[in-house]
Amino acid sequence: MIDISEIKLSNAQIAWRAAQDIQDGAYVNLGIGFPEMVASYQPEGKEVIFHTENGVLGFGPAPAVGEEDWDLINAGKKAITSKPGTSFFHHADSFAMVRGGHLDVAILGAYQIAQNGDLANWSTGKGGIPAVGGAMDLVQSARRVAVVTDHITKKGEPKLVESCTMPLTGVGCVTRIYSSLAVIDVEGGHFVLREKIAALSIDDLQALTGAELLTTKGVDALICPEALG
Amino acid sequence: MIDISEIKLSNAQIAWRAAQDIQDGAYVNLGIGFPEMVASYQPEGKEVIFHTENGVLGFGPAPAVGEEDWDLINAGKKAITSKPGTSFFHHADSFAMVRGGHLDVAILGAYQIAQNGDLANWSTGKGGIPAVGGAMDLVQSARRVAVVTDHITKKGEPKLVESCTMPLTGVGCVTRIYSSLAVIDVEGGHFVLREKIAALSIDDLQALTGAELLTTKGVDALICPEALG
Amino acid sequence: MSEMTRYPISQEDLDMVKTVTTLREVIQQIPDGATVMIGGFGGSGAPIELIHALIDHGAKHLTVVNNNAGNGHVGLAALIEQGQVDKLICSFPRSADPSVFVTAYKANKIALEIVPQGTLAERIRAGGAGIPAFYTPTAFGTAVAEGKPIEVFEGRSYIRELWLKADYALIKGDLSDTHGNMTYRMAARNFNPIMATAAKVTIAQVSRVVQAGAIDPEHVVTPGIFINHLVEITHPAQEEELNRAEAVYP
Amino acid sequence: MSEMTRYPISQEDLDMVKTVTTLREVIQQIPDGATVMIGGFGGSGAPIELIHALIDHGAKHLTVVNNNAGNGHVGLAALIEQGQVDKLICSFPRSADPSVFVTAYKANKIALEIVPQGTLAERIRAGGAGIPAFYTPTAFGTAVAEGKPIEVFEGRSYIRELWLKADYALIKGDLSDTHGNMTYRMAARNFNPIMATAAKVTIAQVSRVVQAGAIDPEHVVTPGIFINHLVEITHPAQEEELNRAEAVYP
Repeated sequence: MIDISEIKLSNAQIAWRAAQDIQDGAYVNLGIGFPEMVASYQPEGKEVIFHTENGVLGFGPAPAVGEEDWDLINAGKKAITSKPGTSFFHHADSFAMVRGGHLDVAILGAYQIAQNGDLANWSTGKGGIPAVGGAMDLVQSARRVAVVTDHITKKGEPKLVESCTMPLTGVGCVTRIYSSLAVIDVEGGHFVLREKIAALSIDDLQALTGAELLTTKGVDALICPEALG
Repeated sequence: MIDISEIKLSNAQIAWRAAQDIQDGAYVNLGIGFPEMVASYQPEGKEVIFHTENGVLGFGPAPAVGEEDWDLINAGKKAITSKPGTSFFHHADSFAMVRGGHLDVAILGAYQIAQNGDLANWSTGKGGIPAVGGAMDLVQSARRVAVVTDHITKKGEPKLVESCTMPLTGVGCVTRIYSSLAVIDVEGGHFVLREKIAALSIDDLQALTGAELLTTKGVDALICPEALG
Repeated sequence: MSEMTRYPISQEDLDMVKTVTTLREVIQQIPDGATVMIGGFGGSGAPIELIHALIDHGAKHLTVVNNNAGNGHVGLAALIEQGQVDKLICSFPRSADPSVFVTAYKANKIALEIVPQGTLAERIRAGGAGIPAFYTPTAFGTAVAEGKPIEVFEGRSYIRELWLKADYALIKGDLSDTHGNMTYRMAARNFNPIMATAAKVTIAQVSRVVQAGAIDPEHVVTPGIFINHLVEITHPAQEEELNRAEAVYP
Repeated sequence: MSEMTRYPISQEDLDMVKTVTTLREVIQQIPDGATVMIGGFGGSGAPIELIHALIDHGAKHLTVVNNNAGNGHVGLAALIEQGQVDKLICSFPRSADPSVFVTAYKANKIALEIVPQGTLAERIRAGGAGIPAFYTPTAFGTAVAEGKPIEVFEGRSYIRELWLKADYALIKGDLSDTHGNMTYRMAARNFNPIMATAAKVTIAQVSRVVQAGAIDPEHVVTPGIFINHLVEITHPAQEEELNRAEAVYP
C-alpha cells in the first residue's frame, strides 16, 4: 500500500477545490461538518446563497464567540448569522425547496460512493443508532450532488467502490467526488478521473480505488493553494 | 301543489336561522352568494371568525362603496376589509386549512340534497360550462357542512331528494339543511325533521319533499324575526 | 443554476417604472406551446402587465393554469380573446363578464380542465415540492374523480391526484429585494407564491424592488430561490378597475 | 369548534409571566399514551417550559415526534430520562450529549422510528393538510423504503409515505395575538408551524401575547385557527444555554 499521508490534500484543500466549481448565484446546501468548510473558500466576486434545511436561506457566517443567538443555527446546530437577503421559513417549506429540485448544489461527506453514483453516508451498518437527518432528501433532489471525502478510510480501505456495502443514503445521486487525491466524475455507471495530485501516478490512484477509473477524457493536475486558513 | 310563496321564509330569515347555530369562536366558511348573508345575522356576544378560501382568515365586513381595495376580496370577488386578528396566507395553505378539517362550519347553497347527505350544487348537468371552485374541498372536509336553500325549486320540484340526479359536489357530507320551510338534519341515511314553519303541516311539508321525513325526535316551531335588514 | 435577471439593480433605478421594452425582453423567451401558470384569483394578484406583454409577444398554443378564465377584455380574458390559449386548467371559469372565455369554449377553440380549487392549489404546491402524486378526499364520488385511482386510508376513501408543473410562471408581488425575496399585498397573495415554486422559470412583477436587507427575513413570503426574473411595475393595473372602466386590451 | 384558552386576555396581564400552576393546568389534559409532537430543531424552537410542565405532570407511555432525541438533561432528554417516552419518531437522534437517549435505546426502553427529515416534515404537513399519503423520491432504494409502496411517475421511482398526526402539539412561538395568530424567531420556526396544524390540540408557548391587530396580517406565520391554548412565557429558557450551564431537570 502506498503511504499517502504526506501527499494527500488537507480537508481545507479539498473544500477549496469543491468551492471553485460553484457557479455565481448558486443556491447551495453544505452537509454538517467537513462540507461546511466549503463556505470558507468561495472565490471572490462570486455570490453564493447558502441553504440550511432547518429553514434559512442566504445566511451569513458564524458569529463571534459570545455573540451567538441560539435561535439562529444551521443544520449542524452551530450558530450562524443573518445578513441582507436572508429569509426564514418552516421545515416543510424548506424541504419543498430541496425535494422540488430548487437547490443547485448539495455537498456532503461519504462513507462509500459506488461507481453508479450510489452514496452511503448515514450508517456504517455495524449497529449503533441510526440517524439520517436531511441527507436522504438532499442527495435525491439537489440538481448536482457532490461529495468531499478522504480517498480511502483510516484503515486504508477504498471509499470509492464498485457497489456500496454500507446502507445507502441515495441511489445514483453523486455526480462528482472531490477526494484527498483526485477529482472524479460519475458518468454512465463509471468513475471518470478528471484531476489527480501530481505526486501520484494513475496506477497508484487506481490501486487506492475500489472500482475502475476511466481516463478517456484526459486527466488534469489537481492543484490547490498550499496554505489555507 | 301547496302555494308556499306567502308563507315561506325569506333568504334573510333562512340566513338568520343558520347563524343561530354557529358556536362562539367558530371558524366558518360561507359560500358565494346567498350563504354570505349568514354573516349579517351573528348573534351579539358571539365572535365568529370567517375564512375565505382565497387566503384570508378573520376578515371584516364589506367596505363602503368607493373605499374598496381590490387586492382584498372574498371568494365571491367582493371587496372585504381586514380588522384586528386578520391573517393572510396563500392558496395551498388556505386549502390545507380546509382539507385538514380545521374549519368548524361550511355553509353552502344547493341544487339538490339527498337523504344520505350527498350534495349537488355545482352543475345542473344540462350542459353549460362546469365550474366547481372550492365547494368540493369545503363539503368534504369542514367539520360540519350545512346548506341554506329554498325548499323547492322555482318550478316547484323538490330539492331534498332520495338521491341526487345532478352531478355531485360531495358524498354524504351535508348534516343540516336550513330551508325556506324547515330545519332538517341528515342522520343515518334519512332526513330528520327538526323544525318547521307553523303555517305548514308535516304532511304538507312531506308533499314538498322528495324523500321521507322522519319526525321521531319531535318537531319544533321554526320561528324567525319578521323584519330582517 | 437559478439565474435571475435583476431589474433594476442600482439604487438610482429603484423609483423608475421599467419600460415596456424591458418587459417585452423578459416575456419574449416564452415559446409557442408553453405551459404558463398565471397568478391571481379573479383580478386580485393578477399580473396584468406581464399578461399584456405576453399578448404583445404573441406566443400561441399556450396551456394556461389560473384559478379563473378571465373577466372582461383585459388580462387573461384578452389573452384568450387573442386566440393564444389552447387549453385552460382552472377551478372556476366564471366571472362578472366571462363572455370571452364562453365564446371561445362554445366555439371549441379552447379546451378546459376543471380542477377543484383546493386540489388545484395542492397540485401546484406538489409540483414545486417534488411530490408527483398525493391523495385527497376532495371530489371523491364525483365526476371529477372519474378514472383516478381510489384508495382507502383509515376507513375513508381518497382519490389520487398528480402534481402540476409549468414552463413559466407569471406572478405579481408587492415588494422584492434584489435577491428576489418577495412579499404580497393582502389577498393578492393567493396562487402567486405556489406558482412561483412550480415553474421552470418564474417571472415576477413587483411594485417596488428594494435593496437586500430592506425586507425583514421573518416577513419574506417567497424566498428568492424561486424567482428567475424580476420586473418593477410601480403602479400596476388592477383588473377590477380596468373592467369597471370597460378597458379593452390591446 | 376550535376552543382556545387565552392567557392572558386583559391588557394588564400582557407583561406578566404566567405561573407554573397555569402551565400545569394546560398540560395536565395530556393523558398517558398520547402522541405528542414537540417543536424545535435541536434546542432552537424547543418549548422547554411546556416539556418541563409535561415532566411535572408525569404522563407516561408517550409517543413523541421531534426532529432529534434530546441533548443533555433538560427538555426532551429529561422527558426521556424520566421514562415517559415509549417511542420516538425522529430524523436524527444525535446531539452534543445524546447520552440519555442512547442509554434508554440500548436498554430497549424506547422504540425508535427513523424518518428522513424532509419526509418527516412533509408527513407532518400532510397530517395537518388532510393528505393521507404522498409520493416522495427521498429514500428510494434505501433501507427506509423497505415495505413501502413504490411507483414510477414520469420515469422516476418514488415511495409512498403516510401522514403523521398527533393528539397534542407543544410548540414555541415568539408573539401571538389573542386570536392565536403567531410569529416565530428566526430558525426557531422550523417544525413549529407544521406541528401546530397536525395535532388535535395545539398548545403554544409564546414570549408575548399581544392584542389582536398588533401583528400585521401579512406577517402572521401560524393563523389562530391552529392554536388551542396559549401560554405566555416572557423569558423562555433556551436549551443550548441550559446545556452549557449543565442544567438538569427536574
